[in-house]
Amino acid sequence: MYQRSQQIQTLTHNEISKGVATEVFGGSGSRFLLLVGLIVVLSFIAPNFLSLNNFINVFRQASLLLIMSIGMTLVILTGRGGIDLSIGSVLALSSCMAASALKAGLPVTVSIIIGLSIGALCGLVNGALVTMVGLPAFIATFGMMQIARGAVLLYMKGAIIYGFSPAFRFIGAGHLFGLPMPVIVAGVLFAVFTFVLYRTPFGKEVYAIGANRIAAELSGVRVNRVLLTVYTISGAMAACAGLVYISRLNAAESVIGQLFELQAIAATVIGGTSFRGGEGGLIGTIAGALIITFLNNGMNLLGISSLWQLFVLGSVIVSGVTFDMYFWHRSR
Amino acid sequence: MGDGPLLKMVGITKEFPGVKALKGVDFELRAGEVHVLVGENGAGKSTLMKILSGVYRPDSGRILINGKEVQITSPRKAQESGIATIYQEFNLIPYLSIVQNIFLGRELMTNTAIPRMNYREMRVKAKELLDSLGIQISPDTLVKDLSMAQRQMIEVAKALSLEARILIMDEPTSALTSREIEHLFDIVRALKASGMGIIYISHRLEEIERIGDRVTVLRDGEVIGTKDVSGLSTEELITMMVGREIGDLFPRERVSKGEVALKVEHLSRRNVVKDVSLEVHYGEIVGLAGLVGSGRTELARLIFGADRFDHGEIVISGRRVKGDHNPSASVRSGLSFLPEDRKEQGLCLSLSVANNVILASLRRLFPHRITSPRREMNVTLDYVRKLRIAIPSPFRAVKSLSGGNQQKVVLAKWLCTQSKVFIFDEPTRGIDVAAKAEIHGLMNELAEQGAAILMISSELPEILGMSDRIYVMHEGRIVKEFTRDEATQEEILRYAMGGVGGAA
Amino acid sequence: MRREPNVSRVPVSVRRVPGTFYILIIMISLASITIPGFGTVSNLLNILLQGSFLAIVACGATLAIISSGIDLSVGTVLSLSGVVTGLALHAGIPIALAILSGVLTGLICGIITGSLVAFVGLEPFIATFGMMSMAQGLGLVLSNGASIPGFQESFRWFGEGVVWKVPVPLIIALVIVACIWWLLRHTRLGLYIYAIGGSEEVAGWSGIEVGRCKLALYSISGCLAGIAGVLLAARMNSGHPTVGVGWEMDAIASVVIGGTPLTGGRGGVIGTMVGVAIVSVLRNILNMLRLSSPWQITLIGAIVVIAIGLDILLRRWRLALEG
Amino acid sequence: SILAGKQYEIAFIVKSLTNPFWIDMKAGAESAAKDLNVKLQTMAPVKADNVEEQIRMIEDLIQRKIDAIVLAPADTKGIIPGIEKANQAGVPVVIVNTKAAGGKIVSFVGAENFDAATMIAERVVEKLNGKGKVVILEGVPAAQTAIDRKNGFLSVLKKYSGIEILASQTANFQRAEGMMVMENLLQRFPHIDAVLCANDEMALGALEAIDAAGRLKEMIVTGFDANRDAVVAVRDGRLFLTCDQNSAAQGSEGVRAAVRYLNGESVPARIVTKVILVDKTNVDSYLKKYGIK
Ligand SMILES: Nc1ncnc2c1ncn2[C@@H]1O[C@H](COP(=O)(O)OP(=O)(O)OP(=O)(O)O)[C@@H](O)[C@H]1O
Ligand SMILES: Nc1ncnc2c1ncn2[C@@H]1O[C@H](COP(=O)(O)OP(=O)(O)OP(=O)(O)O)[C@@H](O)[C@H]1O
Ligand SMILES: [Mg+2]
Ligand SMILES: [Mg+2]
Repeated sequence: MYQRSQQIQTLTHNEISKGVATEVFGGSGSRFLLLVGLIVVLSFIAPNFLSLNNFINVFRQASLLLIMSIGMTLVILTGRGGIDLSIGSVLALSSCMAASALKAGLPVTVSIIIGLSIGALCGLVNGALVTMVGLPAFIATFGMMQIARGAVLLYMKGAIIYGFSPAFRFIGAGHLFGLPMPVIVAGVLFAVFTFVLYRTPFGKEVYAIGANRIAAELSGVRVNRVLLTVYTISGAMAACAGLVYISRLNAAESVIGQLFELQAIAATVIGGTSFRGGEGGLIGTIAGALIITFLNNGMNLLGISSLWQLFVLGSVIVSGVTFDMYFWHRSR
Repeated sequence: MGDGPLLKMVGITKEFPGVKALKGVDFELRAGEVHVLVGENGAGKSTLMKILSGVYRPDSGRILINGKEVQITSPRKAQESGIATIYQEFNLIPYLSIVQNIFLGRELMTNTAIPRMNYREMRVKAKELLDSLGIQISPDTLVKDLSMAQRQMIEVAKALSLEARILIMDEPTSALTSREIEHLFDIVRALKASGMGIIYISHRLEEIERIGDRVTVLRDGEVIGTKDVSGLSTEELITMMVGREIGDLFPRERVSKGEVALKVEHLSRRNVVKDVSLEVHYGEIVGLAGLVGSGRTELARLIFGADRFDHGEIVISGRRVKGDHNPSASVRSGLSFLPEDRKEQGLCLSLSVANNVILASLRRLFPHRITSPRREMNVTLDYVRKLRIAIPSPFRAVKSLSGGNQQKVVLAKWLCTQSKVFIFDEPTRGIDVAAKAEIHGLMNELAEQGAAILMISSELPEILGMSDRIYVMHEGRIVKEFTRDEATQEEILRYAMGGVGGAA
Repeated sequence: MRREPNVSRVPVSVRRVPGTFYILIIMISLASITIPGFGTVSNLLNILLQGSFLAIVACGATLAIISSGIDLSVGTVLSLSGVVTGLALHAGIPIALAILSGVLTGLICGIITGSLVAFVGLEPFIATFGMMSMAQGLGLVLSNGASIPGFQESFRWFGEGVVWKVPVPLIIALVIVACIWWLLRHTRLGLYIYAIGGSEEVAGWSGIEVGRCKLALYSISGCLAGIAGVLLAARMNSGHPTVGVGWEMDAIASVVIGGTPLTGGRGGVIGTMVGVAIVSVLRNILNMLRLSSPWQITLIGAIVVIAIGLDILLRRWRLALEG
Repeated sequence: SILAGKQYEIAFIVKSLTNPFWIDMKAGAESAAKDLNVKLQTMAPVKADNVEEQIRMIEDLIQRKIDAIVLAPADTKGIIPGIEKANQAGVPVVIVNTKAAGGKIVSFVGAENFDAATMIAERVVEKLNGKGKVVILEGVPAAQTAIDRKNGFLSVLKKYSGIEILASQTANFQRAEGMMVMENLLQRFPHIDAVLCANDEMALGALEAIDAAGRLKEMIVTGFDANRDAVVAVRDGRLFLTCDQNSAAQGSEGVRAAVRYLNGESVPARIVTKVILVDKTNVDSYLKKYGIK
């Protein structure tokens, strides 16, 4: 037990690692237990659930959600109603533009860059509306959600771009070291942004802004710049998810990505990131995204009727998190 | 007054994860007395009081009021048991008006068929209350529009409106200047005479003998002793609190002053700051005195770039600041500003101590844009030791620290920037005597190393003890400049109250 | 950044008309000049009728948001209670009881989310997200995925009837809005909702029973969604399990457009009504212009952003002038 | 039109404008409108398949004093109050594609989704020789076409004892979801003989999943709507068949019916558009129609 008399003098390497680990895992570590619990239950009741193939399958399906949730987590971490409703539409817009660039015969890399830049640009506009105009994030990104969706509908006129070159298809449907590409893309992005969040000044500033925007500003943090960056990242992540998505689907259409924002928000929040800002983080988001995906997978495997699926999804999420709150957070 | 004690707390213990905040504390309060509770930062004073006011449940121990055991399970229960509390950290809701805040939880209702809130009556009562406290603000003002000191007075008003038998005051004067303190003390005396029992927590030891009847000293969650105030010397008290003697509280030494570090000319903003000119040299500590609302905080914010000014000019370290003056530019040009309101403006409460300490120095500490936990910890621990911040680990969230330790974290954040020019707004607010001496020592050191310091303080002894020069503000203007030797408490007050020259 | 001392008689939290009100006026005047048929009494009644349902639902959303929570379940709870009412009517239950069953369905959903938020301590987002899925799922299961059509005239009156030319849903909506306004302005619960939104901790310290207030407000929100669901079923002469899809977004958007920030603690129902009016008028105008849905989608986004952006910029400008 | 001395204004309300099926129908309607010199506006709910929004559109259009409405109801029964409103205002309504269960209408133009679905299912059963394991991908729950098509499938499949329905799950009419759900089902079932999808989009998504799992040879997949990509898939032998409801004809016939009515001519109460199953044998004409070589 700590006593005043034993003022801390130094920390050993171990103590630092432990401290960093608790900081990174934060309150969301227990959500992993929830995930594990879900997996255990499903492996008992769902046929063919417990197989390497199925797990790879689930990870592949979760990767899109994970990529989008990276951006969403950063945005929600900045607090004060920070939210990005536009990612579904931005995903559709940027991937359709990339697809039409591909169809127009542009090289794969150029098309990818086009897609990513459009996503980033949409994000930047969101950020500018939030910081410079001072719109609530909800309104700014709600507007972007509508505008980007409308734009892609008008641009595509309901048509579908179908059939991409093998080079482009590799991103979504290829394999590397026996792993599906989407999983690798999501893994790499995740690793990069976890590093950014926990080991760079930028990451610390994101947390500080979320925890107390005024204090952060008075500490010399360039709040607007950080927010701009965060929203831009969110847009770019949406575009990135979109590219993987259309590559996997081998088609691009204007309606993709509807309600993705809600899923990404759900993954983030179920992963323990709070709308209060400055609480939670990327690690929990993985758990959140996997929980949602495993649930859907399990319900398909169990052959639960379409009508019941939504009900099961909702009740499992609520009861799972309730359980978590009771047996984990309460006991502390 | 009454025979038995009004309140008895027996064997109270409370443990937070990793910290034993209270270890079997006994405490007693009589009707009609002011019982002062003192102790170092983190000794457990606020925790004890929060147990009494129902915010925390004790792990063990009993509470008796008038000899009857009571279970205080919620703040509501505490109110019903006749306990009113002025919390150390503010207990007001920014977007509600003063009236709404004062009566929150106990609104007066009309006796019409469909009862509704009787704002008319509440407003009248609130006005009376505010008048009796000498506060001239409309009761419909939103709390967010008040200054720290005004909020503190509203806290007092809120607690008084409860008409309780037991009043807890956790550092009620930490943001007040002498005039308000006088006023408050008058009220406390009146309450005391009416038979109320008052528990009074403060780090301003001179207040103890002026208002206290008995004093209990807490250290590391244990009661060191309870004494009558009369006949107790300050030295004795300090030894009880700290377990050792402390150095000079105001160790200011003269150093030769250098170039002009900060120069402000004809600075104005709206009606709050009017045509202010001042300068601070390297190696100099300049005090800024004034009454509540005299515009000192606003002036500091203008200089730092937190608010925009209408006219005038500011020169920091020889460079004139331009229109794009903002906090981040100020920080980068080596100006530090410690705000008076640590909770709202100073700290990221949910983040760790380490993250708060390094927040303003990220660019300096990690020029390659990659942080290193080891470096963070070393830097943080450096200041934790220097300022004697009582924490079990630098990973601990700041919100779990005691008020004084939180204040030290804010200080650490700014010391960590290694700036050359500092503006400290109430730097020792809520800090215990021992630590205060150390912080003063640190400020001295800074000045010796050539830093320029502009210090706003509502504690005149601090201003007098630490400053080389003193500016006095009244209603947004600087009305007087004193050198260290000219200044006396009376003179400063006279100018601060507008008694000379200014429009009184 | 801070503090213009504010001197006024009425508690400020509920008083202000949001700046978007003027935007609404501008929108309406422009439309009446340029679109034939827009400025007629019958069209205005038409808009008001269409907006009534959203208005009811948005009242609940306002309460949740002022308390710095959120209620995502209003849309699907609305669908669910429509389905329940439909089933009840088809089962031959008397109209009053059928209506009651629909409203009760909403109330129960609200009580469940409320308890999860208040006593389990779930984030409102998670609790109401879960309820959103559950209510949708339950609606689909109960209705077997198809709409439940054909009710008796006396029930349909609640959706279609008029009293002195005023549509019944509009009257009900006005009564509800007035009640919620009263609740926020004149009752303890209302004040406490603001207080909880301002600072939950402080509200607790002041002796407010935060949990009970939250339970109450989510119950009210659920109950209102139930009422809207019943009325909508009456209007459509069918209970439809997916009719409320996306209403939560419209409701939240109306609240935010009306000047209640998602961070809670201030704002009010009058503002929300301005938001509802903007959304409804905008839809009506776009339909009248017979724009195809992609254009509608785009313009809704653009106009909302421009309108609120303008409001903010104008306010900033005015502040600078006054200074 | 010319007779009446003024140009008719007609609104065409469909269920959504984000799907090739409706885009085709819109094109058909627009070409008819051009022939007849009618001012036509095509509209769709912002939230696809939302019947309540369709009702609001009708109300708003009545205020605008439109001449006639051609309408594809998102819900057979839910749309009735909207039609009744139009009836009261004296605005004639022509229904296309999906039936309306009430209200006075000029005519219904369309095929029967239910019947088309039975035709598909019959062909599948025939191909499987009455024996096999079948998966159904349903459309948006509670959408009328989704219900009709699913019931059509079931009405046939249930008749054969050799047919086992492994699963019937929704993929919301969307390609991506079709892929995702199919991926999961492929994990679950080691052998599947046929996948019946309630539209082409889901079928194409499912095909991607099946292809990726290397199980294309094992099963047949059917779609619905004969959109461009599906036709290509039929050509390539990936998709077993799809069906053409001739959506463009539904659109144009709908508009023609409305104009004839406005001109005071008589209009039959039921105009049936033919359903054609598209498979290897007749795919060429569709390839030509879409201009695919
Ligand atoms: N919510 C909490 N969680 C964890 N630890 C806490 C919490 N509240 C207080 N503590 C710890 O309990 C101890 C006593 O704190 P307390 O606030 O009572 O001190 P104090 O005597 O009021 O100090 P100060 O004079 O600085 O206000 C401190 O070590 C503090 O860190
Ligand atoms: N938060 C606020 N909102 C509105 N007005 C304020 C606020 N704070 C201060 N004021 C007003 O601005 C003027 C200057 O206040 P300022 O805070 O700068 O004074 P101060 O000398 O620092 O006093 P204090 O001891 O109250 O901090 C006063 O008229 C005061 O009433
Ligand atoms: Mg304390
Ligand atoms: Mg001040």
